[in-house]
Amino acid sequence: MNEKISLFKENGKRIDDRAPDELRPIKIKVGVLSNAQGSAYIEQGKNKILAAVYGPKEALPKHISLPDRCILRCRYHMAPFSTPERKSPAPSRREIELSMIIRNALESLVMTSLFPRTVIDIFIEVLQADGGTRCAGLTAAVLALADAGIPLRGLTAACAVGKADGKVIVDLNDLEDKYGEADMPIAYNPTLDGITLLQMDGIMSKEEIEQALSLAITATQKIHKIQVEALKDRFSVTKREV
Amino acid sequence: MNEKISLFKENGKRIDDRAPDELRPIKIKVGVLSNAQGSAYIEQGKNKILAAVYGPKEALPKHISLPDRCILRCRYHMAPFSTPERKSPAPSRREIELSMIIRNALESLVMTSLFPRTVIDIFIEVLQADGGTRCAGLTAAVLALADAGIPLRGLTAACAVGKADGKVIVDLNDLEDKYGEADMPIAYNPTLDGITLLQMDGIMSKEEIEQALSLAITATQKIHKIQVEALKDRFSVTKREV
Amino acid sequence: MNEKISLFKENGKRIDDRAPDELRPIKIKVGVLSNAQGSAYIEQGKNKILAAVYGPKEALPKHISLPDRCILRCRYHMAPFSTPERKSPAPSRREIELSMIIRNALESLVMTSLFPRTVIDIFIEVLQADGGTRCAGLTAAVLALADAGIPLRGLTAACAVGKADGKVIVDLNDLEDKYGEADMPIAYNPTLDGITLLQMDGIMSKEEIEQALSLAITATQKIHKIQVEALKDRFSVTKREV
Amino acid sequence: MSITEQRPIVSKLEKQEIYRLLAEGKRVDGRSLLQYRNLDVQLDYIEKAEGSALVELGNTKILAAVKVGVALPFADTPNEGILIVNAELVPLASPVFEPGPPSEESISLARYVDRSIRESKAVDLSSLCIIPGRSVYSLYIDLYILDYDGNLIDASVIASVNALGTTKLPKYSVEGQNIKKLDEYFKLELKDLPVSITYAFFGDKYLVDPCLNEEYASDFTISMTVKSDDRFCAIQKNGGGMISPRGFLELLDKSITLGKELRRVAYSKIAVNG
Amino acid sequence: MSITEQRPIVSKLEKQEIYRLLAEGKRVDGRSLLQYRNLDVQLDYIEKAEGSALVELGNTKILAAVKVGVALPFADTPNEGILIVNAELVPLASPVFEPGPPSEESISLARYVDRSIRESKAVDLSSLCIIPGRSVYSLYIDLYILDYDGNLIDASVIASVNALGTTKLPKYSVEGQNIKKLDEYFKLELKDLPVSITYAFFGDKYLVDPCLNEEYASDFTISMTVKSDDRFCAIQKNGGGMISPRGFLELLDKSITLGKELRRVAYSKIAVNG
Amino acid sequence: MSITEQRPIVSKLEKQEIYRLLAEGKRVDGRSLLQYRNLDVQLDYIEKAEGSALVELGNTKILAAVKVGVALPFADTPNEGILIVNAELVPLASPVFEPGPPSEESISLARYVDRSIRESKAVDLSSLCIIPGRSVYSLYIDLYILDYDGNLIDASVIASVNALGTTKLPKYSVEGQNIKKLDEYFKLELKDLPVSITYAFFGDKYLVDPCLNEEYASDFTISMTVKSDDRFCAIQKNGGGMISPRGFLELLDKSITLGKELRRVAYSKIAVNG
Repeated sequence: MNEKISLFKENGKRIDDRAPDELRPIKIKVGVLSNAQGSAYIEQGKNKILAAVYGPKEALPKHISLPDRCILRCRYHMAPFSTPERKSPAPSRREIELSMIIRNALESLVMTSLFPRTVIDIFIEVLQADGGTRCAGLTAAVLALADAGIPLRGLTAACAVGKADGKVIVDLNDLEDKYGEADMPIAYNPTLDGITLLQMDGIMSKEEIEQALSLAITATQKIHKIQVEALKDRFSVTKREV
Repeated sequence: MNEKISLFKENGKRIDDRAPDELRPIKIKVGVLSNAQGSAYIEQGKNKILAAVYGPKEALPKHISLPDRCILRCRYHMAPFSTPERKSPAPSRREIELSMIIRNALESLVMTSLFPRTVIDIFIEVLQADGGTRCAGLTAAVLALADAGIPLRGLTAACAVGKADGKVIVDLNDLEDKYGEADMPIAYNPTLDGITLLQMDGIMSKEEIEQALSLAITATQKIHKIQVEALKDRFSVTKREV
Repeated sequence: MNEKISLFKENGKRIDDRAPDELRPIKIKVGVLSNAQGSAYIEQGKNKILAAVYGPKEALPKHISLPDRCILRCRYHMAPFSTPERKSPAPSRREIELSMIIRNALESLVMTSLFPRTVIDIFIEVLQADGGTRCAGLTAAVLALADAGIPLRGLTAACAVGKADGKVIVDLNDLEDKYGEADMPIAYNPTLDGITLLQMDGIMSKEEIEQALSLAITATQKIHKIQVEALKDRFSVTKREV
Repeated sequence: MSITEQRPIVSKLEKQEIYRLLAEGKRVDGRSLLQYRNLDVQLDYIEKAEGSALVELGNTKILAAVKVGVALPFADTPNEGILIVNAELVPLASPVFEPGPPSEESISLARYVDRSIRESKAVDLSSLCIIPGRSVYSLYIDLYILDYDGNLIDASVIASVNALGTTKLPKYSVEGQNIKKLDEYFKLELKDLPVSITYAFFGDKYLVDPCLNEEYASDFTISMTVKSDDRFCAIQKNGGGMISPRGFLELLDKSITLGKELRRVAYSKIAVNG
Repeated sequence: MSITEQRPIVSKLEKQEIYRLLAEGKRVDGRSLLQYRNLDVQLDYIEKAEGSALVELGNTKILAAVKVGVALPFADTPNEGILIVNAELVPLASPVFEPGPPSEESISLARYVDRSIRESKAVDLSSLCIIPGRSVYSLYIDLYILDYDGNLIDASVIASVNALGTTKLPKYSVEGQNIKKLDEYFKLELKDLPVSITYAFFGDKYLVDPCLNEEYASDFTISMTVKSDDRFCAIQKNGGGMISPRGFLELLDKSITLGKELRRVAYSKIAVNG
Repeated sequence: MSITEQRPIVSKLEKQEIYRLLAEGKRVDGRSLLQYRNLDVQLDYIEKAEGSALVELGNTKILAAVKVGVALPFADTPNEGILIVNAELVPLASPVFEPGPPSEESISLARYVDRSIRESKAVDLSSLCIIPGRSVYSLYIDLYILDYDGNLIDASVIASVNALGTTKLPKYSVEGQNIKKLDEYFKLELKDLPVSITYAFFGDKYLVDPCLNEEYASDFTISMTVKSDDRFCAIQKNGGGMISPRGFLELLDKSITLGKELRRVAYSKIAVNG
């Protein structure tokens, strides 16, 4: 852990040849599954993640329902083959925490009061993990919700920022996540100027956090544009099909 | 696994001195437990298996019930001491599969539409295992159902057929199961001329399967006669008691 | 186990300098938690144990309730750090048995018919264990019930008796429990002259059991007095606060 | 969480009948108050286990089997074999038994039987060591309740001890730190023949060996395991209710007397040494 | 406990339509009775796994990936590698899949695929031994059902075999009893290309490769795995109902014919040796 | 599955009161917005553990204890000790805590405390190696929530660090590849004194160290762990709602100031080295 590995090349580029503020290539497709009400697929670097949404539907057993709004259920899950060592399919403590953190980020996005006594299920399956899966998973889950026709307060995009070899960077890959000094996943809704997910571990000074946050806002705005494009593609495909 | 062990003797007999189409000694007793609505005990070779039936009774919680028929619940379970190495009492993947396979074989036998919204529980406990336990267990379970007075579409008997040392054989014992080339458990209802359970693993050609199936039908017809006798015994004992 | 360790000193005192019939120092405080309806804390030797009571409250799901009385739920649980080797927080077989044994001892103490269809939850957490935790835990649980204002048929106090180095002794500590010849936990209600909890393991003759029982009654009467004092303290504190 | 059990309702009439008879010193099945039901023991029922016995006590039917293995000893007892008792209340035995992980009843039963055997020293665990600190015999006693008509404890102790009494252990040769299984066996020696006596209480009346309806109608039960030398090695009160100290002491003599008798009947088929 | 499943209700109209068409030898999606849906195979979908394939059979979508490790061999097969098949019916694939421990459906699916691969000897396990009795390769095949429109068995066998066909194993150097991972890889050789053919039955009519609605409307299914040499290595009837012996025998020839065809399409992208 | 929590209903009146006071910069218990509740720390509460501390923050009461063992190091950190944090929300502490496996709240709490200690490098794990790759110390920190009145995170970090500050480790002598426990102990050195500062948000207003009613009435909380050198080592937003970037940045300075103060009060009883 944290043994000395150089994460920057001599030319100032990162190990995968990116600039400190450069995102990895992102590919998003909305509406990829036939059974789910809404779905989306994202590739970000080598991350490959599917998200699907079922609902709103009656909340059963009844005692879990709320009289004034719909509830959300969320499962972030990693496929056994998504990590270098095979992972047990039973949810790890990390997966349980991230399911909660992602659900929290979606609570204020979904217009839950429109669907009292119902439940919306959100499933995120990480097929291949390459750093920043909770953020990429959330980016896809938001699109799956939109694809399901669920009214949202704008779109939320997420991206990790952090620090490696003393430099503040954006969109950490697996190695930067593992050997870097800090990782700060952030979800940001540009429509509402609101941060809905924020975690940090590692060590950063106040100034570094300020700088990282600024990078995160720029990054999530870029991802937000890709989200919008993906939704347009989905919409135009549907039109073509009709 | 599959190391070279000779399963036939020089005289053409099997290791337990049977002919290829010869069943092991079978002993069946119906009505052996005091609490169960129906019960049966079978010995087939060194297999010792108990089956018990509870029901039909109200299906609870209600959401598991069906409006037009009764549902079946089935548990095939091996005692910890039934196998050479002690087996954990928690159900193994194999036991979970066989519980399903046996329930499937019983679904069409029980006149389920006579008892809407109810459940029938079928428990099979393998006390000692000696090859062919799913078949012997099913043979006993059918009698436990009959003993419980549940209307059935005839009786079903089950028996494994397979292949060892290149020969098609019937009613495999433990060693033939382990070291033979193929195992094909079959349940057959002679009244309806229907196969209700059928699995195969190992390797057999089309011709061998045809030959094995023919052996299976003869064997299950023999077992069927023993089932009928056991029911008669049960009936006459009851009469004597009255 | 049971290797030869001397549990008595040359002066006839036990390894912690007690006489055979001498209790360890006991400190009890009632009303120590803010959320529970009733609570109590006990130190007996190095035992440190908390008990808390919630209820009576509606018994849910309904099928667990009884039409003519309240039901009890009881959990005896040891903190992971309470034992020399860290203990898994999942309940052990021993903890499951003791939860039942303690609940049994409370069933006749609580006037359950006053609260039909409700449930009372009793939680005992052993923070540090030093022999005799089931008894000390029960002693505290009774006070937590009283603190919750639940009508009781008197107070029950509990104490282990047993045998070490051939002598009958009272209130066994950890070493006497481990290396002694017998351990007999007893709960006694002096008001009703009734034993509500009784277990024994180890070896004792009829005469030794008679002698031990007599010690137990004296000991639980002493503890009963400490219980009464602790309740008075709680009451006077409440008065002072008012 | 242990939760107040919901006993199947014994019909009011049945319960009244039990009490009425009890007042006359009688029981529903014609037994006297201190009489056991008919006991049948069948040894070596499971040929593939190293030891086994099928016990029928009235309609209560219990199969006990012993599986022998070799294991690492526990760190604090490097010279002793390992003894584990497990009880399965399999659902074919009773409508109140459910499939799933062990219930508190089955755990409590197994632990009581364990104490009865371990504390009585019926099995000399130090004789089950092959290489100290490295290889010892492990004895797994599995109790399988096949038909449930009350008094599981006494029947389980009898089944377990009989199963142990039939147990044959494979011999091992020791070569340095390794062991090799031989094709020879030796008989497990029993050093004691513990029996448990269970009383069911109804107010201040009691009876032994309760059948299921008596158990359900009773206030609580007390079980006591007596060794061959008339000393006690396990006692347990199960269920609510309370007993006076005097009432309890009265049971000790009764248990010694009943124990002698039951021991003779229960273990007539197995030999004892030591 | 296995419990009678509650199939989502296929609307009466839909079911009638399936039967009506069947009587004319037709199907809801225009296929003929013995015609498979469109099959798409994408190899090496998970670059970080040692082998993988994404298979789409109509709308059924299954990802199979192989993870390679080194493990202690099983005691009774000291010279053989370890093969484990696991299937996850992840809840994003269908409203009837629920999060939690494996259901009987997923267990039965994994076990059928395991038998198809193991019994066909598609993988020569004895070639996966590094040090006998001590270090062997372990192959973990994880099946991930991503979209569920019926016939999981056939699609899973195809996905697994394709994933195995792309699998590369790291080489190890052996030094005494220790092994060291090298930076070289070798391709896993497939010795056979098993395919499973699944039939859905409606009374005495049947069709192959049922889509989900057909599966729900059917009485039961029968799956048969055929090896490259036209012999069978796994058969399973799933669901209630019964088939006549004659009806069953009829399927054997059909499966051989259909198997040849499907094998050609399903494994066109992977090479075979041996 | 993480599921929208059902918070106990804080009465409308209570909630209104919290908001009304907040508008005036006041709180229900008379504190100012950035004021912590009374803090009481009792060291070595569990004599039998290697380290422990009982912390009361207002009515929130948390016991932290450290158990020390010896274990095999993780393969990727052969020279480092093992640190594990576990939190038990025991049901006697609150009617909303239920017996059973760890809830997402308890897991998330334990993971946050773990990050606060691990990332701050308060414990130098490389000093906890006995034989590289073979024997290292393991520190198990168990957090036991005994009474629950909000702000578990800050109180848990304080309890854990205090428990570590009292921890004594047994010395071991190394003989070849074996170790032997000696009857000597050494004190664990703390290299940093991290404190967590938790804010509860109500619209654009916020306060620190929320009590339970404030927590329930709030939109969300943000916790920040500050090291002795004023740098941050863990941050987490918990709950729904959103915060503006500017609002978040404002907290950083506040946390540094509050952290200094809290650190002084919280760790006055333990010494620090390094």
